[in-house]
Amino acid sequence: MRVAVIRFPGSNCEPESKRAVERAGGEAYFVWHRDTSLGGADAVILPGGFSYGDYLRSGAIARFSPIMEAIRRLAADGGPVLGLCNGFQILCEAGLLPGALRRNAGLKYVSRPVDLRVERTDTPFTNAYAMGEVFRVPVGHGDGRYAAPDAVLDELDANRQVVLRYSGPAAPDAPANPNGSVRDIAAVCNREGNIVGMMPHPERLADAALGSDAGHRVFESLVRYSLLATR
Amino acid sequence: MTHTAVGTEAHPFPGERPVTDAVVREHNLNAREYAEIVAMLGRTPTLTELGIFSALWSEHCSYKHTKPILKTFPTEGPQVVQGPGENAGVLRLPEGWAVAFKIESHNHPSAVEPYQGAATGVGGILRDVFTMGARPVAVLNSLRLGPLDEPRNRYLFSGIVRGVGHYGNCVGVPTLGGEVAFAPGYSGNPLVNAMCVGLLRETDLMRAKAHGVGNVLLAMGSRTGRDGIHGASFASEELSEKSEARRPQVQVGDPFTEKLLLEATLELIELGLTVGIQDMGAAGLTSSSAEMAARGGVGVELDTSLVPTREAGMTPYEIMLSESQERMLVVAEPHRVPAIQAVCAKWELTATPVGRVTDDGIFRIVHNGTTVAAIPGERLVDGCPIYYPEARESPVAVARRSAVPSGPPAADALGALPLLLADPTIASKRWVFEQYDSTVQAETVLGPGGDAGVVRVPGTTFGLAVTVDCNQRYVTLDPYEGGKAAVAEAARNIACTGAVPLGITDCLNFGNPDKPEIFFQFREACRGIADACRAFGTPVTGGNVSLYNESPTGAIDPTPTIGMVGLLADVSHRVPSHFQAPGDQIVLLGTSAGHLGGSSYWEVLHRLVGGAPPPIDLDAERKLQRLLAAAAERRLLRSAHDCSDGGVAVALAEAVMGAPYATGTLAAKVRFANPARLTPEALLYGEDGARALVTTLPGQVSELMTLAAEHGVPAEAIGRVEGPGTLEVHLADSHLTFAWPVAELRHGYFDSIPRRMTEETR
Amino acid sequence: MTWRVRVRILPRTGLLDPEGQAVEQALAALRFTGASNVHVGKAIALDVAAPNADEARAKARAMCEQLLANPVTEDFDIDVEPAGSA
Amino acid sequence: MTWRVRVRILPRTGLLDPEGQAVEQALAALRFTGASNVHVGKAIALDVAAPNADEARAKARAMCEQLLANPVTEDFDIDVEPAGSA
Ligand SMILES: Nc1ncnc2c1ncn2[C@@H]1O[C@H](COP(=O)(O)OP(=O)(O)O)[C@@H](O)[C@H]1O
Ligand SMILES: [Mg+2]
Repeated sequence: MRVAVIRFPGSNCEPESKRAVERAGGEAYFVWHRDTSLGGADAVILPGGFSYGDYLRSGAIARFSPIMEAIRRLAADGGPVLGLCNGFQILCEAGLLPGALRRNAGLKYVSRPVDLRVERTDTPFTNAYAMGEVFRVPVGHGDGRYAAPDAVLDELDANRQVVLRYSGPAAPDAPANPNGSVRDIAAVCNREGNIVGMMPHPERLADAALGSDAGHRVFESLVRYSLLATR
Repeated sequence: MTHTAVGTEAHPFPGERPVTDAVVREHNLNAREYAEIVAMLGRTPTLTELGIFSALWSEHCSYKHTKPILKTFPTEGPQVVQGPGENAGVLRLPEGWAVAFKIESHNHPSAVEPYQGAATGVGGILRDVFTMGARPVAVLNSLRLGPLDEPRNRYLFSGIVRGVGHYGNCVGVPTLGGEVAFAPGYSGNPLVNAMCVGLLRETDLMRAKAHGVGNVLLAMGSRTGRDGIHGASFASEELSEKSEARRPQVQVGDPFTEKLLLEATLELIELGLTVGIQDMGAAGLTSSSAEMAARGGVGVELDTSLVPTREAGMTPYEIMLSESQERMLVVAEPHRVPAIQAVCAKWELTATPVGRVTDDGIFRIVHNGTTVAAIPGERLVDGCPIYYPEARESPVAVARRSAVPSGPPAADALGALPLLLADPTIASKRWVFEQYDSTVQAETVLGPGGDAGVVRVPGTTFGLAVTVDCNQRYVTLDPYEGGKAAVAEAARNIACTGAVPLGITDCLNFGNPDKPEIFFQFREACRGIADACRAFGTPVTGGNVSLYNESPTGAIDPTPTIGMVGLLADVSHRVPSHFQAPGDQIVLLGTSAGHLGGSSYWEVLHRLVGGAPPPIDLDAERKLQRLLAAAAERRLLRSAHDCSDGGVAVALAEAVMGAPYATGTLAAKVRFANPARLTPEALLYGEDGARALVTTLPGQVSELMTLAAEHGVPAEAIGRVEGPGTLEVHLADSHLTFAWPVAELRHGYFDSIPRRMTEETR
Repeated sequence: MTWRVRVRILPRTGLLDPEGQAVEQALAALRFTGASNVHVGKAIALDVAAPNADEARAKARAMCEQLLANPVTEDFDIDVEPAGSA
Repeated sequence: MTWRVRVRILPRTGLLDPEGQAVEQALAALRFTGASNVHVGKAIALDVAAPNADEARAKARAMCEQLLANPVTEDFDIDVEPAGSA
């Protein structure tokens, strides 16, 4: 499994995303946003951070990067694509995922752990979790409120495109949903299920030495998916 | 008639104002300083030169009031790679690693424009660290504000926190800790101190020195604009109505460019393409070029017409003094320039040659072929007169130290705890650190909300513990003991995680040093810091002085903030601050003398900031630090939390309420023998130093007690952690029992600041 | 010729606008009575070179559609006037 | 009577506007030629009850000075028209 981790100017979670893939037994390497080829990647991760400083709207400028064309092609062929935080924002801006990520309802950046309920286990990024299982990883974002017109939301539910929902409460005095996302949506996928975007950061808690590796299975899922796919 | 020194002719830039007495005063230079300048040059300075002197001879750059005292700090030790004098101090770590760290203030800019002021403060300290070749791995912040019932203070607090947060978040450096305190003395003059910690391979250390005659100076990063002109001298005057008029100078931060600058700088250093590099911080191009030249013992010539500017028609004066953010000055051999520019281009930045290293020792500025400034470089940097201000404690301060409460407290010993926990200075700062990314880089072992933050060094099993601390109430009441206490508290916080204190950086925030009572505070606090650092073997590796923190209502409380780093030999030995599970045994380490002078209890319950603060026993502190590290290494500690503001009762409550996002709460049953028959108030809320509250597994209590005895630390097993319910404290001597429902305590503690901040207006 | 173009981008009606709500509440707290229906969005001002106002507007519309506004959540409107007239 | 008030808040000239710069560069990368001097700020739309347009404007100005705009870093301008006319 070769995973391209895209670096946009202002990305900042690419080293830990790469390490998380490697810890799961995959091979990962950086691809600069100006490149036009993914270098033979089987899968792509758009990492977290502040591409272009989040100026204008998070992800709005990055979606025009030259590498996006290659990502579209890989996705159209069914290749797994994961957007984490800013990567999710870019995928929505690029129209590869439905909806948009708007300013948090609390109007502040929010950095804290969240509890996530797994709503789908047949994506390349969640197949190592159990259906309905709840796991805890951090969020860190200012623009994480998932929003979409009602019709789109109904369609998402009908097609089971919601992959993770905030579930909680994270503490007696901290609400489950950290940002006001509609219907507690934390992660969605495209209709085909190969493109997944999530606001939380599983890559930040994928190493037991830090106290928990609850996010590790996102990457384990990807490696496992590739083994199943090639069999 | 004096003679102009050879090579130091300079001409006024066409159209610039002639230098008159009024213009000299406007530049915050006194008659003596101006006379020195005229004597040094042998002529009247040009306006550009006057501006340059004004910046470099400001307190911020010259340390003219404080140098002799700063020299008394211990700066040496086997772990020191780089002591004071560079952009950041550097200490040695295992396996070839080193840590670069530094703290700096951005008080005045934050008073004028809290969001940008705080943001650019973080930007500046990040640059100080990455110019050393270190990758920033943690940011900390120490904030002081006036009480939150004033709308202006809420506005400042909210803007400052957003600014600190946004900048660090965007650059991708976790903010791992900090402190916030509220006191009336900071209304109108908030403090924003930001600390950055970075990691490097010791062999890659880069120093900010220019050498090699003929080498090229390049301006790298953002274009130069008219923002922040005279920031260094602005930082060195009292805030007044006039400061309001200085608003157009506000510097705007661009963390996006900073991130690119960080990556490009580290790449340049890694590829060995530079001779020296320094950020353009306070006094911008002036201080970066002059200080690099002086360190290298060379001259420089800059052509300001080559500096990329944001606006047309900027004068050399403006270009030299601009404090536009996200700029670096690079010194390189001429043949390296294309390679440097290629690295910059990859990171979508520019690097433009703007000058060269010369052999005549002159700091020379030309603009379109006209020499507008020519100053002997070494004397420019080192020639500022040094002042030895008078130091005398004010009678008011002496009286305050012997004050005792009059009248009854606002609540009895039972009611005091919820009041203390809801006091904004003690209450949870979750509202603050929830706005700071604390997990980016995925090396966070202990995040904010405990005693100290801990990050793992990538690819190793060891970690760094980091904290910032200062109890300004103690310093106000007794500057010497307060200075000691600040270092002791920092070391205790580090030790509670299981780490060993390594060294400090300090940010000395005081009022106007020309007032004897202020300079007394400064001198005594520094003496306390120096003594504590000597006792702990934690050298001072650098720091920052911020004087003139005064507003029309007076000086701030003296606030020498201590930033400390410690080494945790194995991150699997880390100790959290909060209780872990029912059944764990609670042990109080250290001696409780029931000292209430200068306590939070007196402040909150009696509205009295008075009395003598607890004397700090440095030997006892040192023993406690050693014990905590040894116990952590033997995995005897399930949790450890130091006793500071609010004494053992607040420490117990904090430990029992749990971590900021603990899903379930715990409770505890505690019994104090109280052989000294302290009053319940003194026992519960007294603030003696050298104490920590720890828990251990039931089977390990005796091993812990033995270890404590070996280390010479008194220890008392006082109770056990229980399932959810009440915190119960029994005093054996008086048969008094206090019970507090933990959920209620937790609510008061976590809700205090958010409740006050719901209304955010200017 | 150069045109001063000003674009106003506001959250699409019907979508939650927490920032607008927060401002509305803050205005009330400051005792500004009679302010309602508050929405907060983005203002963008730029100079556009174009032979006439209509083409400047068309250019600005294309910029909004492709970059400046998000069609899922935002509406925009455009003002054009000769540069230097304001 | 109710007035539709639109406030445009832009960074004060001379101050760095990194967001404006980023948008300007993005427009150029998208081959929108001839766009320059780009600045990004905030747009606020609200209904204000006032007896006449001048008072609505005065009210809006006070709101800007006290809450909506940051006097240190931003300039603002105000449009007023009868509500429902847009
Ligand atoms: N400004 C801040 N930024 C980040 N974290 C903070 C800040 N203020 C407080 N904290 C967190 O809350 C913890 C407790 O703060 P404080 O009560 O000052 O602790 P202590 O007395 O142990 O120094 C700090 O160690 C830190 O982790
Ligand atoms: Mg502590």
